[in-house]
Amino acid sequence: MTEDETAQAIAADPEHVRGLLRQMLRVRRLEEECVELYSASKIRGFLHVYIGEEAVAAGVMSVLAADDAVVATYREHGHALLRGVPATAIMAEMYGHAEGCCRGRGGSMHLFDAGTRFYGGNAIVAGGLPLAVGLALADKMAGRHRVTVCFFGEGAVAEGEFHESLNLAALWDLPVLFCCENNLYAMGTALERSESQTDIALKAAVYEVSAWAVDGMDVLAVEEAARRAVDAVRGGGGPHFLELRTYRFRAHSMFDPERYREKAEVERWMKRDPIVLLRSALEASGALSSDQWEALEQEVAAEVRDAVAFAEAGTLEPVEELTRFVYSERSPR
Amino acid sequence: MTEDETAQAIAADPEHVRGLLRQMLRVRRLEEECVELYSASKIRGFLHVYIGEEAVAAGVMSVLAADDAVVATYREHGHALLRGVPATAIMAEMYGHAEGCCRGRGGSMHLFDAGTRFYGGNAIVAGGLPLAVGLALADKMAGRHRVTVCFFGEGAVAEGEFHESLNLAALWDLPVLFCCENNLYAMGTALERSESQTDIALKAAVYEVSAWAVDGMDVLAVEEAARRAVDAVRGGGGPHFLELRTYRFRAHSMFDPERYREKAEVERWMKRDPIVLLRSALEASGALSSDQWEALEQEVAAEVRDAVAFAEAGTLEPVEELTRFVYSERSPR
Amino acid sequence: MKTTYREAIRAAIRDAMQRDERVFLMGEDVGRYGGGFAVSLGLLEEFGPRRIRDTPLSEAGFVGAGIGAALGGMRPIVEIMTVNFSLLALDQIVNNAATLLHMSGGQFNVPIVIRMTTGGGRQLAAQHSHSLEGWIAHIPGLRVLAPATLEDARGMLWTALEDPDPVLIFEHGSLYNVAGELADDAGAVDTDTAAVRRAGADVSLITYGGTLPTVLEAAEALANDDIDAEVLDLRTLRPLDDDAIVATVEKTHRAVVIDEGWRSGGISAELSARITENAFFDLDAPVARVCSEEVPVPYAKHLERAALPSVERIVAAAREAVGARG
Amino acid sequence: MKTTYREAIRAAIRDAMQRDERVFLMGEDVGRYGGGFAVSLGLLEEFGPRRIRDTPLSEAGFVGAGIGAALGGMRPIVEIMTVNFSLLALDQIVNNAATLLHMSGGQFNVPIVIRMTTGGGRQLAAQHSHSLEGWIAHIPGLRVLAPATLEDARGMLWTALEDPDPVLIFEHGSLYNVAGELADDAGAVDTDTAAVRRAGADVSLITYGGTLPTVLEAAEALANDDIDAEVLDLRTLRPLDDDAIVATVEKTHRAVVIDEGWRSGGISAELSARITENAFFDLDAPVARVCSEEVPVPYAKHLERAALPSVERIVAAAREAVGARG
Ligand SMILES: Cc1ncc(C[n+]2csc(CCOP(=O)(O)OP(=O)(O)O)c2C)c(N)n1
Ligand SMILES: Cc1ncc(C[n+]2csc(CCOP(=O)(O)OP(=O)(O)O)c2C)c(N)n1
Ligand SMILES: [Mg+2]
Ligand SMILES: [Mg+2]
Repeated sequence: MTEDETAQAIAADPEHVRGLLRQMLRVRRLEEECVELYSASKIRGFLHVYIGEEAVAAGVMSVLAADDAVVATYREHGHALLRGVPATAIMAEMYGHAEGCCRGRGGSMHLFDAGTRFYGGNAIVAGGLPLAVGLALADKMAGRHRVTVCFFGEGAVAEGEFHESLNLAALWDLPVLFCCENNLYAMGTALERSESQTDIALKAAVYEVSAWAVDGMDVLAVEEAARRAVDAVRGGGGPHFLELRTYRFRAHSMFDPERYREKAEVERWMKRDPIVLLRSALEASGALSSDQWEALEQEVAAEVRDAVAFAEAGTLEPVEELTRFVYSERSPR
Repeated sequence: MTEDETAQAIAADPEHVRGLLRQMLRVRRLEEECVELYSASKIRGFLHVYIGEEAVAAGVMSVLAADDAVVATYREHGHALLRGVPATAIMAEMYGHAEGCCRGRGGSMHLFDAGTRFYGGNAIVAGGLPLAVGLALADKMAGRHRVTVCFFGEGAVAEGEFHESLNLAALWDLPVLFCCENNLYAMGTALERSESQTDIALKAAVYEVSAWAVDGMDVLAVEEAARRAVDAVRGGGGPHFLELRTYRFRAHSMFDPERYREKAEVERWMKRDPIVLLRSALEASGALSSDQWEALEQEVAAEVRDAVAFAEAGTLEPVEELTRFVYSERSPR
Repeated sequence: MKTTYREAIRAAIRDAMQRDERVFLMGEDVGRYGGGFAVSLGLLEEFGPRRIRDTPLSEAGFVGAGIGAALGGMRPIVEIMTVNFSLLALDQIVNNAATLLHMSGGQFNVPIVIRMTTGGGRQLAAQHSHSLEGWIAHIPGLRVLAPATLEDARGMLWTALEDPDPVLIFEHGSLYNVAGELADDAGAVDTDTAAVRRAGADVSLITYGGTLPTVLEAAEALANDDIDAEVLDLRTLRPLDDDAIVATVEKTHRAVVIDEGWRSGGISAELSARITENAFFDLDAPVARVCSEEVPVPYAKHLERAALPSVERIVAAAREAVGARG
Repeated sequence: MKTTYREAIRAAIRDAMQRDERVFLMGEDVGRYGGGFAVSLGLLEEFGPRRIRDTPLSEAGFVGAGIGAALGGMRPIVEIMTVNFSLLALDQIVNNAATLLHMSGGQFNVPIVIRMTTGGGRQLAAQHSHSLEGWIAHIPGLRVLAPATLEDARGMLWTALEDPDPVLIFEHGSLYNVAGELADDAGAVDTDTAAVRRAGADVSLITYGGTLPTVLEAAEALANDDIDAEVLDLRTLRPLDDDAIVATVEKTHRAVVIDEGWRSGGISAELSARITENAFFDLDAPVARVCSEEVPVPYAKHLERAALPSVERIVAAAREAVGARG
């Protein structure tokens, strides 16, 4: 969005825009805490944080209805949080505690929540796309006007499951919104070393899916695009595809020494920090005082603190419960 | 090709064009015999014939060099024959005899021949594409200027392995020619019920692979397109893709009652029988007398007769050899 | 009512579609073509393309979509044309269908039914003759069924659709044309227990699915030799009915396990191991296995026949078991 | 020379690359990233992007391309980052790599080596903790290796690359950091035989790969109890070294098989079945199995620990075997 457009959007509804800032900040601070907790060995396994990409989840989640569905990847803390999963349940899950949203069985990569129709937390790259297609198929067959949103990285685009999913969704005209978080790297593999066609939106468009690219560092742009897309999908316009151009500021995971990219590149992108950008715009518009910012920071810090306290106070699932949930308890067997 | 272009091509080299007619006829008569033999229970398993599509294999094989490689599908008798596998070895294989090109282990769907670099005979739809990519990779890494040609049906385009293969070939600029035999049906599934994007060449082009569609019933058009593509690939122009628009005149396999298409459609396409078209053009140009045609028919009939006689006289691989070729005999074990 | 295995499955699908609006069938060529093995013939005309959905060739995609549809409240029956192509969908089956309930701490169950044709014996060669049902039964979170009779062909689908968790049904290609009598009111069958298909005292022949007719034939041949074989049809490959397995072994003290999968690491190995663990001191002879030879199934008829379990090999194994000291 | 398992594999790759121009390494992030588990760190710099090829995320595609390259005369080492993603490539492995030689009547062998990380124990949860090497060893046409020691990490790759047929090498994730002494001239090792890692007289503990350290620890614990356990490291999961397996059982008359795969239909079942078949009358107790619990591996540390084979469970099983009447 241009500066003018941003200023207009702020003027039109400063409260709403501050809300978006707040959402991004919630993710940022939660993720920063996760990194700390990983270093302190409180969180284990693989940990992938979303720092730098917050505008994507914040913008998209903002336009969803309560009964829409969300499918995400292993880099999904932010998606879960902004979809409405309590930070407490998320944090307890990463602690492996019974109070976690998956009772400690899923961990960082597998957050699930039935209440908000948050279908994970999928750690197989592109593995969530067919699920999203099926969720949308169920809605379409049942005549429900719900939308299923599927987040995935640009690395997933090379996988066969991506291809099969886009074709099915388009062929059957399903109510699904594909959100490709193009952060330019799949672990250490740069987009141009993984795709012969680096214009991802074009790639999607060839399936006859409406697709366009969006500045993924500009939460207002993301929100606007998402609104347009979600409205179209909900209105029966078939699958849509957003390529959200973003960047991860941190390493891929806690094991990544980041040999594959230049510090200068990271720094360049950090200048486009979505939180800094929006905060500056709000301040420039006079819609965010330093007191307001402080209050926001403190509110968010309290939420994170509470989440950690909740997780710390959590309990272990009894070992006798190990094989629970391999099969359903209401199974007729 | 226009009538004029066809006439010119015939005038330029009538011998060569008669040769193409001969090649198509060899496939046609061999396939007709296969159908008979299937009904007589001499051939078993699945049998997929190529009747109606002969121009594709004839046109493409015509421009290959002896050390190029070919990968095909379960509908590959014609490809094997025109690549140079003797009809005798093909027929004996379908009889399940030790004299068959795979000693009876492969059957109709799995013809292989090391001498002509014919790498099968793959019965998993799209399963051959990654192999072709790898064969081309080997050539490129070794600095050899060979071409790998991969045939597959339009049904394969929906498979993930198609997508992954095109991307790899384009990304690594490999010397492979993809030949999509678009006969409009994958078993009973019409193209528009399997692909949201029915323009297959367009679909391929998005991978940055040079791709174009060709009239697959016009062997001269196929040959010209294949020559252009093969020359480009051999010259280091990277992967190319031909969509060959054709039609199968017969059922998908011997088990197919053809409920999914109209007789009228089949008849319409049969008017474009590639053999009839080329024969008429040759006759119209005065380049094929009825004696010449008769002689051709007899020569081909003799080849088929010899193949059947060879197969009939074949022997069974001793049962003691059952587990041979599970592992190589030169294995150091 | 006179019917066939194929028709019994078709009747089961029709029945499920009529009973429950959430049920639909999806797979390659299930509609206009009538099904790769003609199982769904006529269903498109009856139920329309919304509920009888032809899919593109994309096994991972449509199996995954079936899992998603199940998560979304539907009761999909997904047909994979044959087990050979299920290899393309194993990521979705193993990493998603089998794990979601557990990973989500009990929140998301996956009520999908996946049907597929399995087995060899029809000269379809290496890529079209796999028997992988016993192998796939290794995966926790799945239920794996192998109907061998008309009753089970008719009844297992119903039970499977009532299961809140993923169920895989393997239909052996050689059974579709098997004809026989089926009760007019045949309906759901339990899928928890194995069934004794022939009672006997001297040796237990344990099998399932497409091999059951061969094993019954072998039992008859053994009867001519005064060897009284009991034939146990496992019916469900995961979870196995341990009680029935132990019961037959405690009765006969000798067991031969027969399946069409490759020997090493096949389900016969599991049965042998369990019998050893649960009835070791009842055994008068080591548990024997009759499986497929460890070779990609060849096309030539005589080679294929030699590769698969046969009456002769079963009889020989049973004779040896009975002849063993004990 | 002091080295680690990771470094030993890296040295083996480097060595192969230097020895044979046809060898190259391909897989996700093997180059610029340095390998998902840092095995190939530095190799890109040494050999360049032509021979150290980063691939897109497309397991079926690049494994299939590896098979094709092998057909084309190369000697590819294909790295699948972890066994969990190999499910996406099983069609290529099972339907192509394992069948081409046979289907072609001996014309086309496939000299590919596919390496991957396997196993759990690092709190990576259900989709990242599979132990499927024993399961994949079901497939004829493949050779399956599981190096457990520095010598084998260093030496098996060489032997695998000389094999004209497809070889899968499974590296347990928990082994990469294991450090120890390796001879400076360590080189190719045979891949046909199992190895006794600890001689003993009372009970045979049979295992491989990532579980070997745990089993050796259990053997020490048993020694404190005056139970003298023999530890057999299978090394190769297909084909199994029957002679070594029978030899140890004939010596101790009791066997416990330990592997990290799920119990039902895992490779321990195969071992149990074979021992029963080949040494039944030598057994003084039923063969016991210690495997993973049949559950998608959970994230929480205490649950994961309870799911995987542990020293305590191995010791208990061995004690019970020794205590059994016989
Ligand atoms: C099928 C599969 N292959 C490999 C991996 C290992 N892996 C985990 S994340 C990742 C990179 C994915 O990149 P991208 O899709 O761009 O998402 P990002 O991490 O950038 O958000 C890889 C290779 C995996 N999880 N699944
Ligand atoms: C992966 C896979 N799925 C399903 C099948 C069953 N099948 C065999 S041929 C075929 C149709 C293929 O159509 P197309 O690719 O257009 O080739 P054509 O037969 O028209 O030449 C199908 C579905 C298969 N062999 N492989
Ligand atoms: Mg990325
Ligand atoms: Mg077709």
